[in-house]
Amino acid sequence: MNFLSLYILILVLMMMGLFLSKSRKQIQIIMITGASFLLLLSGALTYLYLTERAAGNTAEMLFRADSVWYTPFNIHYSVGVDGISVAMLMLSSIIVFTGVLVSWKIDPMPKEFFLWFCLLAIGVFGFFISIDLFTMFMYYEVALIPMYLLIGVWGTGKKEYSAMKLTLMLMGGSALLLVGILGIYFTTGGSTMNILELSKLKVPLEMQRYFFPLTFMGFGVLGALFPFHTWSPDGHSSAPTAVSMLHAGVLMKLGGYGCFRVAMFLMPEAAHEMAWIFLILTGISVVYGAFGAIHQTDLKYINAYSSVSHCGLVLFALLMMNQTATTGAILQMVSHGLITALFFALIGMIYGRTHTRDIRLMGGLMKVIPFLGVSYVIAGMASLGLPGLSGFVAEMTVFVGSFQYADTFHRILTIGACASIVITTVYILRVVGKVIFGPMQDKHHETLTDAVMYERIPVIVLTAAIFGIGMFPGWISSMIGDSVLPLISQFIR
Amino acid sequence: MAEKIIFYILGAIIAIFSIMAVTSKQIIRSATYLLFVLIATAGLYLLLGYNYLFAVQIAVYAGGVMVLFIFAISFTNRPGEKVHGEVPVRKLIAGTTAAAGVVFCGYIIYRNIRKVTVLVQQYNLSPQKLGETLMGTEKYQYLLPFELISILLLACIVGAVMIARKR
Amino acid sequence: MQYTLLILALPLLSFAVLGLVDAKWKPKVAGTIGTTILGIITILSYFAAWQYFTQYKVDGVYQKVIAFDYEWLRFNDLLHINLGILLDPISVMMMIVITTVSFMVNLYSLGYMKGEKGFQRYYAFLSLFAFSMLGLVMATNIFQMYIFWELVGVSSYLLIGFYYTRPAAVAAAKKAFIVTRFADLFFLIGILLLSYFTKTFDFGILTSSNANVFAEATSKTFMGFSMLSWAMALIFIGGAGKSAMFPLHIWLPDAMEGPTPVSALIHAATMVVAGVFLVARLFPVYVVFTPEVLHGIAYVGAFTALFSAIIACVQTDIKRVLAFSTISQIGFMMVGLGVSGYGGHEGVGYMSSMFHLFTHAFFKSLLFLGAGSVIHAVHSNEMKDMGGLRKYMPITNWTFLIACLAIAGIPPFSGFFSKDEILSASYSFSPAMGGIMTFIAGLTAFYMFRLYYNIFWGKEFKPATQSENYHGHGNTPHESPFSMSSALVFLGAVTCVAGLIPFGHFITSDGVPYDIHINLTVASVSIIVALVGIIIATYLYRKENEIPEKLAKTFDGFYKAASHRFYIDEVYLFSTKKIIFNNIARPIAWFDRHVIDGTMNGIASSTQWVAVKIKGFQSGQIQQYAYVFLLGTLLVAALVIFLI
Amino acid sequence: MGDILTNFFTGTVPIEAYLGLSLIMFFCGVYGFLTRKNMLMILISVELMLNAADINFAVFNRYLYPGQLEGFYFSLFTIAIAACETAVAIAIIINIYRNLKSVEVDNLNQMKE
Amino acid sequence: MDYSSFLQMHEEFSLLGVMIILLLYDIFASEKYLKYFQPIAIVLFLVHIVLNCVPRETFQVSGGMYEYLPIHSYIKTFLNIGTLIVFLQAHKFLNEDANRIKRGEFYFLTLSTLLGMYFMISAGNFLVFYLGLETASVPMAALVAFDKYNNKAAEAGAKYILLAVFASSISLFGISLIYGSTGTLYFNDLPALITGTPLQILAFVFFAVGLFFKISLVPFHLWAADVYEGAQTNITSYLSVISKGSAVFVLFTLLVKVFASLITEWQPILWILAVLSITIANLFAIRQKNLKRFLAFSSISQAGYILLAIISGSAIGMSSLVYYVLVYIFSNLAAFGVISVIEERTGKINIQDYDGLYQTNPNLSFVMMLSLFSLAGIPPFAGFFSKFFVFSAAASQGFYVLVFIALLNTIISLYYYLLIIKAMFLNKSDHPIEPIKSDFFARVSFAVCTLAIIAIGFISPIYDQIHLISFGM
Repeated sequence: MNFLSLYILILVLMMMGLFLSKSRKQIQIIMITGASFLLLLSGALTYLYLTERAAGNTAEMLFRADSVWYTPFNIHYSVGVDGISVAMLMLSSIIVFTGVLVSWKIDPMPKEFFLWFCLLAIGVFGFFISIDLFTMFMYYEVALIPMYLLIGVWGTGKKEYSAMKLTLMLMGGSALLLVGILGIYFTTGGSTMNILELSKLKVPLEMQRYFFPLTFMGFGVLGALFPFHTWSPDGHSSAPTAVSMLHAGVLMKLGGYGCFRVAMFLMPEAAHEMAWIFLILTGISVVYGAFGAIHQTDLKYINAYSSVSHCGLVLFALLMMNQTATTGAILQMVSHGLITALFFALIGMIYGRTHTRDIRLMGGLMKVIPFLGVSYVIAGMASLGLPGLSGFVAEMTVFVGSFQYADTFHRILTIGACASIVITTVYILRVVGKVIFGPMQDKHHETLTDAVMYERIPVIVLTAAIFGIGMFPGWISSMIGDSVLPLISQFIR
Repeated sequence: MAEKIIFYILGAIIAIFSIMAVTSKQIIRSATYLLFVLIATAGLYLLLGYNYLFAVQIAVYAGGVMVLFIFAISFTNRPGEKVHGEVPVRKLIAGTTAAAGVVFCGYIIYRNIRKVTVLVQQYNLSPQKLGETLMGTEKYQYLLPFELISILLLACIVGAVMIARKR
Repeated sequence: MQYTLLILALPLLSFAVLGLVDAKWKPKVAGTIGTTILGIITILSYFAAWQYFTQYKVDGVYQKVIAFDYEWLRFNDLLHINLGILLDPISVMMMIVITTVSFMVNLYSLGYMKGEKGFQRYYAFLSLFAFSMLGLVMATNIFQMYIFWELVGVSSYLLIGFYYTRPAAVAAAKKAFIVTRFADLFFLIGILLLSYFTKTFDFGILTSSNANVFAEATSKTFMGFSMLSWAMALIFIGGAGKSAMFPLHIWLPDAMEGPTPVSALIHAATMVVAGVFLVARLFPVYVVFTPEVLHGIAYVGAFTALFSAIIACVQTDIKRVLAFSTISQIGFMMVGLGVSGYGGHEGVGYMSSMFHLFTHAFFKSLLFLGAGSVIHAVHSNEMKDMGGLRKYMPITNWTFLIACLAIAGIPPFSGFFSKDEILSASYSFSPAMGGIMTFIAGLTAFYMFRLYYNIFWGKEFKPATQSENYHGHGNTPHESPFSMSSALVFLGAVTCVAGLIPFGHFITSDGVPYDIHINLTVASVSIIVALVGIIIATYLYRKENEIPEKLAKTFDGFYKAASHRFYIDEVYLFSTKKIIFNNIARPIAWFDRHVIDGTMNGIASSTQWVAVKIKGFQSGQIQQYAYVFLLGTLLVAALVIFLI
Repeated sequence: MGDILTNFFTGTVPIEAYLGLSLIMFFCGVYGFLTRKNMLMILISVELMLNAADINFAVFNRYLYPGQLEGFYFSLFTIAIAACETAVAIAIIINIYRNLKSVEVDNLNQMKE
Repeated sequence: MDYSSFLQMHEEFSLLGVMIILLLYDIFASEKYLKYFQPIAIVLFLVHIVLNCVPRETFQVSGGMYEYLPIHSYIKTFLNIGTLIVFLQAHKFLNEDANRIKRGEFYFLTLSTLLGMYFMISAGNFLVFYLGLETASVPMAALVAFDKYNNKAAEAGAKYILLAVFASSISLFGISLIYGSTGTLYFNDLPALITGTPLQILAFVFFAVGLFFKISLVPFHLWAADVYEGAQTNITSYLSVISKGSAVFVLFTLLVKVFASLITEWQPILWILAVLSITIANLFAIRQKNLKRFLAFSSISQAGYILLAIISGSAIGMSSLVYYVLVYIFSNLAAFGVISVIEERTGKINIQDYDGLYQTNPNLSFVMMLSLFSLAGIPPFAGFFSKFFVFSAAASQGFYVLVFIALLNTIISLYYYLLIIKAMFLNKSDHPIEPIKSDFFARVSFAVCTLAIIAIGFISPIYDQIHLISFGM
């Protein structure tokens, strides 16, 4: 039993436990125990990874395990992690942990909710530990489908429409993706599905020209690439809190991660050739998402558009294809994951109290629910890239990296992307000023109660993580940067 | 020469009565025309020297199948009820398509079939050979399909009885 | 000098502690902790300054000392953000200014903010600000500066929006943050551009005047200017935003919605001069490699100074007057830098600018604190609610007067010395510049005394009753408590003597000490102009009379324009609300809903449409089925035979 | 003219003639299937189609591949199959008649779209 | 005259034995023993399955008229398992008073069609093949009309028999032309003689449409929806799963064994048909209200996906096809099982009747959901693996565009599958289907299907084994 497979094992055990559970109490115990184990596992993994690296292990992936699954297609159950995956796993377990707490009192049908939630988590964790194309794709799809029911049953607003739209669009993405994956597999001779080995083989350039855009867009749909982002606002706003958190926090990162790990890593030549198209698209994403957020009045919509903008920045930075920008992109994934999860958690809690998410109907909440108010301001500040919080570290790395090109095209795009931080400021401050500060809008809100224990823990955990990365970015940045280097060297060959 | 003339006669019967069978307004006439066609076909088999086939054609088709038809027609044909005529448009479309099919298939077949002008004469299909091939298990021997069709017949009888019986 | 790390660490600690415990501690405890810590670091920084100026002069040149350095974030092999402490004359000077004013404001706030809800929070924010501002001035590299630059921005945001239930305060905070952040964008781009060409963020390398470092940046041009010029201009825009240079000044007057001590600290003495400090920090680059940008800075500074001085003349909110005055004075500082050369006498502009920054910090915070004291007493910001307060508040009156004299440039108060140097530098740059600056100096004297008279003289005091924001209790105003007045007195004393500091001995453009010579011609002209200004003000406002109104009527258009701050706010409002919000954000939201979403929904509904359209195929008719079957067969056959 | 006439009447029947005949028969069946209203008539048309194929088998066997009896047997079995099909079909049609009191094919349209 | 070689046809003889035993038992057993009829039938059939599931060596019977390949054991076993599940699900239906008298016929007819499929699968000659085809379809028509006093069933029966006969006569005409242009009907001899003349292509097309009809590919599919709707649900499931499963296998065998030299012709044909089938069936499926019709269209589109395996014409295609059929059997039968249970108890068959099903019948909804997800190809259920392999098969031969179109269609298919999920899980209903307690046999079938849907994908030896053997063909 490989160390990494424990992730899946724990989740499967959780699902089994849930299946047998009888009461809400039992469900809660199972979930929190499991989620804590995941968190501990990620912590241990990070520690072990760093010690292993410090001990001089320079293998591309650590903690490898490999066993044949389907011989005819060379499908292996193959796992391994590098710094990027470690960071993403850490992020995922934090968000799963907090997500569990946020949905502590989920109603109705807690058992089913958590079953689907665990399945979603399996997809997420599985994706990050896999280094086999097939299992990656499988986990990717595993992560997509529970969304439908999670949103459809436990969501709010026009949930059925949103759930359907989200599922179908993401399915569309995976359709593009599968063609790409099959293309990669067969044009390299159909000898291996392992991405490490595939990277040493060469997809013929003329085939890359077809499969790169397919793969990139396939993952890009999940990464909210313009113009395939429209599932995100509706989906996020309709989803139940924990699902929004997991989805915006982790699932969208699958997109960026996949773009990098699969599309760009395996087809570097085409990536070079076509980067400009996608740079434009992602550049649009960044600015467009930010402008889109300005005009919204629903808290979740604002955050969803902001996610479009920030995830656009991830893809944007990846396409810059140098070490700094790529490191920044991964940092941005982690950072945005934490921030947006915090946002959604807070929005969920606020919504649970005020029963509205319309910013025009709220105001002055700082006075009655200061804990949530302060946390919201912190989340906002992190989102607009305040130094000392994770967003700044990520964005600056991205910008510095993106600026390493001397030509006007990249410059202008980078400047455009930089401009998004101003727009971000505008909409964040607009919300903060309207909802958290300002005079009370609704008399009923004066009797609201502040967060209770099980709500505070996730907020504190997420805030601590945001501060942690923001204050001491060195270790995670170098962990990611070191792992990015071998991948990047693929582009430079 | 006689052969050819007989063929022309049979051919004419087949062609004309085929068309009449599918255009006649009255069902009983249709059935009768079909009978003529089947008998003429049997004649063709005879002409080709397949006497046994001729016998089976007469017995099974003209005998068995036609009886079924006549029975069914008399069962379902309520006197005095007028059969609805066909829709002209449908006739036109079907006719055009069928004609196109004839032309198309005829063209392909005519262009590609191996032409034989001299037929091997004195063709004699002895009953012995027939028996051997029917009961044999070697190549070009047909015991297996023979057994198989017995199962098919059994199944069809069971099925038909099940459907047709009152309960 | 590693102990200087404490100067940074202590306020941060204070912020963290006060922020986390928030309302759990009594206000008094929080206030005491905050003030004490500021006191400690003030002492530490004085000690550091003494140590620096006495021990770190090598060959007559003050050295740059890296007291502490830590690699915080590595971007790549060349570029990395370090966090560290750089001690050089200007940073040490700034350190003193910041800690002193901060300490005074902390002290003052003990009285001023007494009983406010969120007192603890207020002190936490003050500590955060002190930390950020100190970090900014002690930055070893430009990126660290940017980091703390942002942090002071957010402290400013939080402090302006301290009264978060008041929409005006929230709006002002938002405006301040957005405008400065907008400017910061250019700063960031400037940094990126600069670092791309120089491969470093480090001030040590950037300010070494080493031409090799900038070789690439100066050789590449874009639209007629070298890349370095672009970078430095962009960086200056960042500074202009923070320092409220025209046209990015609009946030500062609004920022007066914050508590008055905050205005004194942030929006008068420290944060707003960050832009000046930034230019000063990169002065060697500007002066050696991009003099055209430096000249631009001078013009921007001069225009801003004139512009805001005119506006200041007609404002009625006393804090607004002070705000515009601040903008104007910062304009002076910018001019000082802009007209300066490098080294020796050439560099007198630089020195004078820093000197002015130094003195201005004290007298302007004194003014603000005095204004705060007044507001505390009358519960209003408006001049019309004041008048004749000299009887009720003697200490405030006297300290305020000292500050007014200082800013007006009357010797021997500190303002005279620094302003005089700027003027002489301007004259040596060009007579026109000198003339304008002198005129502005006169205007300054005029509006300051207009302010002074309106508060302390003029009509007799009537208790305010209908004031909107403060529900005045109608009591007669009285002198402020000890904590406040002690701060006033201390700052007043500093204002009196600060001008006598031989500033050139400590801070010059090249680090070599320099003796200040007072140019008598310039000095006498400026004194005369200042006196004229004061006299006019005295004539107009000392006693309540009709002349100001008449004047206002005479120059109706101009007066209105000036009191509406020349409609710049409206222009901004128009361009943000009408153009950006209505013409970009709204269309994008529309586009997203209708075009992109519409496409996606359109795909779905057209699929449905096709599905409805083809339902006739499945007619239930056997013969139709057979027909399709046959046609399919024939077509497939024909297709393969004839086409393939 | 005489030659043609002689040729027309002498010698063996060309294979194309048989094939043409079966083709006409087949498509007559198709036409009938597509147009007739009565289900029994449709069934009659199907008989024509099957019969046409039978002729083909016999003719090919006799003319082209006389060595073995493949076509012959195929015809033979097909006749039996046709009988089976007809039997079941007629049973079903009678069942329809019992249910709907009609054997018109256009009445079979309860289920569509 | 050596008949001993016939004895090698274990599967057929064993099935024939079951049929005859059941027929005799049905005829001669007294009323007292007849109530054990169904359990006995199921046990006998189970024994038949167990006896015949192990592949043997390749052999020929009757000079190549019947040719056994090891893979046949697998496909036959899969079809057997499917049939067994159908029997389990039909148990309740056949125990009803109206149908009790006909259950002997039900079993006999079902098994005879199965026997026909056996012969289709193992045929080595067009004659045996054609006979098998007819044996598989003519009794099937009787089965479709099984519920004979139901107008819909009668209509379905008529539609099926008429169109089946029409298709089979076209097919027969095609076979005659094949014979005419090659001179033989033995599969082993044909490849050398098929050279790709237009006549052969025409013959091939005429012949193949008969199979396309059975697989119900667009545009030869129009009967499917009506027949599926009209026939009794268990028979529909048999028709849509077993009959179709055997036909696709046969199509593949014929294409690669007999018509291998026409590959340049049949690949484009299949390409077009696959695209048409998937797309048009999906478009129709979107707006169906009746679940059986809905599944009819869904199964048409599934057939389109199977074509992706066939079109590759490679060993990978073969194994992924067999695997697909296996998975498809379980997935579709689970769905049909749920429908039949509900229809049996409540007579409700429309999608909107399923509103709020999860609240009242969580287990049935769960089974339904699994089957639909599996049909839609969602991991970790078996359908995902089978779809992936099928796509791989097509992609391995460079049919990327086809794969792409098929994949885009999975979005539509996911949409309509989700509509049912939505009805069951999301929608609320004022009159939900009351809680149903399904009978033991149906529950066994659900358990088997559920287990299979969840587990098959993860147990790679199943696929590996199929693949191992399909290389031998």
